[in-house]
Amino acid sequence: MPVMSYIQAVTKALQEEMQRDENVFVLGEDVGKRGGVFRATDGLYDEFGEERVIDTPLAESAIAGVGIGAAMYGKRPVAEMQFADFIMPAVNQIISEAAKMRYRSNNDWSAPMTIRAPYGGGVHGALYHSQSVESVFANQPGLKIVMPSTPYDVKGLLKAAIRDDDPVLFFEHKRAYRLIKGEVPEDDYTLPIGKADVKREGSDVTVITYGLCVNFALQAAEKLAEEGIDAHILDLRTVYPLDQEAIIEAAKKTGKVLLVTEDNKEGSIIGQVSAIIAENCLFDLDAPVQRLAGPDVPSMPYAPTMEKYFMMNPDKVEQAMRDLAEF
Amino acid sequence: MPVMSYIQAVTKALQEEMQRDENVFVLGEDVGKRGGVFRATDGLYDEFGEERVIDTPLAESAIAGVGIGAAMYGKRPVAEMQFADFIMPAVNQIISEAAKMRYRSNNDWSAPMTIRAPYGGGVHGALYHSQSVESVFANQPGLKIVMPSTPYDVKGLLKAAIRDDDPVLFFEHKRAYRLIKGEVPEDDYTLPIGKADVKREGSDVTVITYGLCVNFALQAAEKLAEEGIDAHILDLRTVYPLDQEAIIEAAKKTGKVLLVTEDNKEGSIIGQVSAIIAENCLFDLDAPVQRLAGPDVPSMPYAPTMEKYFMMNPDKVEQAMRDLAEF
Amino acid sequence: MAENRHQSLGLSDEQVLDMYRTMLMARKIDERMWLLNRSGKIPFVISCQGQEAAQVGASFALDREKDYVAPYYRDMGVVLAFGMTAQDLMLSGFAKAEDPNSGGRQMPGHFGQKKNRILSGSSPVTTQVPHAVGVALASKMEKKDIVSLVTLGEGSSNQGDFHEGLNFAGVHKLPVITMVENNKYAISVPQEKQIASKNVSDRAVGYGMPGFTVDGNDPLAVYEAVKAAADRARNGEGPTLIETVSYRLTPHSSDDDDRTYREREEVEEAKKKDSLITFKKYLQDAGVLTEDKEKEMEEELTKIINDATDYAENAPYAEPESALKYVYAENE
Amino acid sequence: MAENRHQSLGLSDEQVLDMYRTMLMARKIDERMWLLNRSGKIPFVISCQGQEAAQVGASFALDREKDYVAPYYRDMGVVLAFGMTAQDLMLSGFAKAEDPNSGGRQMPGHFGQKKNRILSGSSPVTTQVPHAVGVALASKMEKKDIVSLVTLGEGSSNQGDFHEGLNFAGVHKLPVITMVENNKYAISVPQEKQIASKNVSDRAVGYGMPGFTVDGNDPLAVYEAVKAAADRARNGEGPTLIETVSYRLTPHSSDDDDRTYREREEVEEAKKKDSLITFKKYLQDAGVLTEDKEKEMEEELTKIINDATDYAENAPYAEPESALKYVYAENE
Ligand SMILES: Cc1ncc(C[n+]2csc(CCOP(=O)(O)OP(=O)(O)O)c2C)c(N)n1
Ligand SMILES: Cc1ncc(C[n+]2csc(CCOP(=O)(O)OP(=O)(O)O)c2C)c(N)n1
Ligand SMILES: [Mg+2]
Ligand SMILES: [Mg+2]
Repeated sequence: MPVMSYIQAVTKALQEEMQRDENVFVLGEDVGKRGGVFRATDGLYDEFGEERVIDTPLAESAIAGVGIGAAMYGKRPVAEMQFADFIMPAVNQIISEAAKMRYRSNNDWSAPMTIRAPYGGGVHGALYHSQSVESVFANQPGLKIVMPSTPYDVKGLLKAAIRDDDPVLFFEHKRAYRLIKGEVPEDDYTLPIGKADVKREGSDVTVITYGLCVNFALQAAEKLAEEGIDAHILDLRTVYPLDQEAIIEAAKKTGKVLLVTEDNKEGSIIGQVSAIIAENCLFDLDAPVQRLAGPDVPSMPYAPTMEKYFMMNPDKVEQAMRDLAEF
Repeated sequence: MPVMSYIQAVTKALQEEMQRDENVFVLGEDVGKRGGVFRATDGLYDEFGEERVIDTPLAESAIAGVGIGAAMYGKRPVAEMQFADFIMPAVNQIISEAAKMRYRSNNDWSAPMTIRAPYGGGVHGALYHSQSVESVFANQPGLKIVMPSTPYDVKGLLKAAIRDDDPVLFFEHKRAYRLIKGEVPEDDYTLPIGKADVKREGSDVTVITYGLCVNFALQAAEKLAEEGIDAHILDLRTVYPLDQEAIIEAAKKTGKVLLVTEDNKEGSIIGQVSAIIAENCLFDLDAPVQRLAGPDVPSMPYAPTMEKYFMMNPDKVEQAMRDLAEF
Repeated sequence: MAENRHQSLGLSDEQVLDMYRTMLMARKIDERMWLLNRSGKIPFVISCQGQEAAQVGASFALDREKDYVAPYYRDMGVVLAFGMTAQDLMLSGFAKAEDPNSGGRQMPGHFGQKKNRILSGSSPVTTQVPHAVGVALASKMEKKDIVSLVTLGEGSSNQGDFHEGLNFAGVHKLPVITMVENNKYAISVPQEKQIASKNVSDRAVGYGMPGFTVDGNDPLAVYEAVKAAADRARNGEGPTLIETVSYRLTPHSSDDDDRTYREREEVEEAKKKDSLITFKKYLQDAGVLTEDKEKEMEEELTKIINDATDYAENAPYAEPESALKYVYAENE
Repeated sequence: MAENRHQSLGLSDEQVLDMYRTMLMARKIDERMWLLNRSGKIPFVISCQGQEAAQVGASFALDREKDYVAPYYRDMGVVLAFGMTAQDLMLSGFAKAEDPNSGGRQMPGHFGQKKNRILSGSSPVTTQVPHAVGVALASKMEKKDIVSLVTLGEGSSNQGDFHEGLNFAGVHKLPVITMVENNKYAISVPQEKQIASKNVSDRAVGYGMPGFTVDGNDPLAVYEAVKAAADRARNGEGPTLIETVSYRLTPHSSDDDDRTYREREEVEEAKKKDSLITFKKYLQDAGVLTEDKEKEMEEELTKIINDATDYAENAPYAEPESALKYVYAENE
């Protein structure tokens, strides 16, 4: 099986879906000739032409809104927001329009569109090229939000997103793009949206997380295994709507739960995960549900001292896991 | 003490603040000559003139953004979003700009602006005139979100919001506007933003909620008192950032916690409240933390059958309180 | 006999009669809705009154078998022309389960019907502009000669989505027609407090497209402008912005009281130019609308609307639990 | 001796020399930043190169003691003219605690300094437009004769905030000048794929304000246009849109590789019009810039920039925990 980087898996999924279905097309800023500022759409312009790999004007609400219109017509647009931070001008189109299209029309119309965006920090991107924005949207029925952790998951989930009959936000961790590599099958597979995935079986502490942090948790788990601490790691994969069943099962498995996100603490996805556990697993818990997250400040600063202070890393996760195991 | 309606308290607070500080001004759609579509700014145009009660063009991002600019200059703008549902085009200005102004400029600049908007359902407003939108913003450090439940709180908190040195979102329940009446002192008082308020002392079950639902919980508590169930009711008042201390204290008080919101369940404010309890009160709980919320569908439908099915009411709260008391 | 303008536009007598009938139908349904609202039977009305000529003139200039429309809440004339029925509209007014727009989920005026290529609309204004551009993009990609028409109010033309949508259409030379129905008010705010330019159509040049301002009370003038725009669009010549100027004859909606912000004289003055009067006169003068025909039409429409009202009033609401349906595709 | 254009604009020899010095300072700091970036000392640069004439010409046309600016990330020329120092800018490049823009929290190019009335900027483009309008609104409310200037790129003029901000300014006749620095590219996307109109200034009419396109390589032309706009603004005649046309001489930023999307010849051609060359020549021809003065200036600036670089390089970073500060006002 070929080994590829996280971003190569993005490109591969896009390419395969565009080959498979001529309704699939890509639109966004600099996605054409330039192949994207991260090069996620590299090669697609040459292969599919400027009609299917569209360099749009610099206007995110139009990118989302034009995509919605094309999706209503029957197309399968894949829009790129150059950075997740710049999805904000498109919030009205995403929340008021895409998310509510099927419901408001009583199942007559739908908006099967994928919106990809690189999120996350640790790349000297400062306040506006580092944010995790999922919690802005993770309260809007009608939307699905996918945040993959590995190249294998990227390919399977992005293909599933493009084929999904409803709008999907697909957030890719920009630091994972070149950092995370893994085996990715050549063949055409999809992974189920809405399902979490156990990335490591264990019996002492449960870690529930998503995106790049899954990798941090796996690294921490390897180290802790040497100390005899056996971690169970659940990768949410889809952060909205959450896979309640898998969360409950994972929490019950060890009775000690650590929730990890790179986002700020208050208002983040892991608060919702905690609420599910508090509602369903109270009598199975041996320790309070712990949350490890970024501090409650607007975003990650540029200076390396402050960026490091904010950014999640394997050491922080390891320490929190050890503390919980010892509780 | 005069008795006034919830919306009269809004108008009174605005009027008093405009009289007190000439930097305070109002801007929004139809707020001037018309006095607002709900008449929240009734009389202000006549008293303060069109320079301080500005009918803006129909463009929410400009309303927020122009307000931010004026606030940076030293003004105290109070913007009205005609319905909370229509705040979405302004999300970029609110999240990327207002919320981050002080932090990004290292305390050099600030954006002391209040954004008012009527939210909530039960008024035949259908999908786009019924939403609770707080959870879109309740994950953005730099913002404060206030959602008052009574006319007394409205006046004290709106005045505090206008005087606050940071941006405040002030969501008023549109059904409460004329439904909820109460005593409001004539004098100039403010209430602290960031502090929850015990609206009823009790020992059997704790209800934590905010906005209109506080009134539902109080009604339910009166009925349940006759059955010998004594409810403790905490009004969050500020839903972001949450008053952790008050939440922990209220949860420990009875060990049985019911969280109530009119919003959808997944992703709502009460998930965050639950996470705080799960993290801090595990060994004080006698029952799982219960959440009573709207269903996870995009918004409240128009037809009365479906609207009623979605909308929170005193009976639903009462039933959930009783179930929990009997747990 | 008076000048026959419609023949020089290539419109037959039947066609202009059909236009008039559609305008009259819209007006009469609208009036009925107000009666139902004032008698407490339906909670909300938002009117087309004063804009029927623009709506119907534009729709008739399109190919109603294949073109798409993204109407806004006043466009009863557009959706009727595109195949929605009086019964459909009444079902929507009463919020009944059978309402084809939304199954009673949305307020009246929130149109949508896939089979007639009427894009589903929401309440936040102007979001439909990029949608219509997206349809036009898809049409161009598939090398179809489908055109899309999107409408909005003049106040709504100040939203960012107007700018972003029209510029996108201009850059990619897409077959989309944007029609701003300028009725002089956005709720209480008059045009001069909304828009700094003289005409909304002045904005077209900024998007590299032609812009026209036409009399919104004259269905033939609107027909002519939209027809030319549609021809250009099908020829690959790209988008057009059209502004139709008329007047909002009713309060903003059944929740509004317009006496607080505009003079009665102004409204009365505008009523003299009401297209239902002026176009009728034109048709009479042109010898197309005889007294008999008129009577027949009135009776026919009254019956249709009566039947539609009865049907809708007696139709069931959606089940409470059906509120849970269609958040996501059901095949999942 | 060649035509003396600056005197007819009311500019003294000292003033034009000061303009040139400011342009040169911007250029030299920018060049130093690239060196520092390429040698691994600073993580990111985004350039003013090619836009100095527009930035400095505009700034000098304002009252730098009281007017406000809302610059965008390329506006090193603007912020230098408004009082920011080389050291301030180097502290920002190195992300050090003393950086007056953000204390090292934001990337370089995210300007802001209250004491010099430079509004704090963010990364999402065009959000500063309504801010500048808000300042102008406040100025008008207080009956001050303060003007605000906001700048942005031509690509950014497609954002909704441009439309909403300019229309607001137009309706309320506010003293704000919007200057679009058209450098032909938005990252990789050329002007013709960004904007459907011929000139960005074509959009002015849609906002009821005058619009002008001027040579962005000519600081005197920009000065003249902005001066006239500022005079109108102070006279209560409202806002103006000005487009300055030049060329982005560098890649978009230090993370970009512009060879993937534009020809070297095009860049070389543009370099011939570089204002640092052409304006220098003008000053020489006009007898204002002598060889001695030039040498002196070069030396002075090099020393300033060397000192600033050393200072900034040796200055401390903010403490890690200081990341927690200033989320809200501290008095609370
Ligand atoms: C984004 C948004 N903001 C506010 C509203 C509330 N609102 C509904 S209609 C309207 C006025 C619209 O005026 P115009 O565009 O001129 O259309 P008209 O009603 O006059 O046909 C307003 C402010 C809305 N629906 N959407
Ligand atoms: C809302 C938003 N979307 C995308 C970006 C990413 N981005 C940064 S600069 C840029 C191009 C800007 O082009 P232009 O406005 O012409 O300014 P220039 O850089 O050419 O001076 C883009 C797309 C952004 N900063 N903000
Ligand atoms: Mg109007
Ligand atoms: Mg540019």
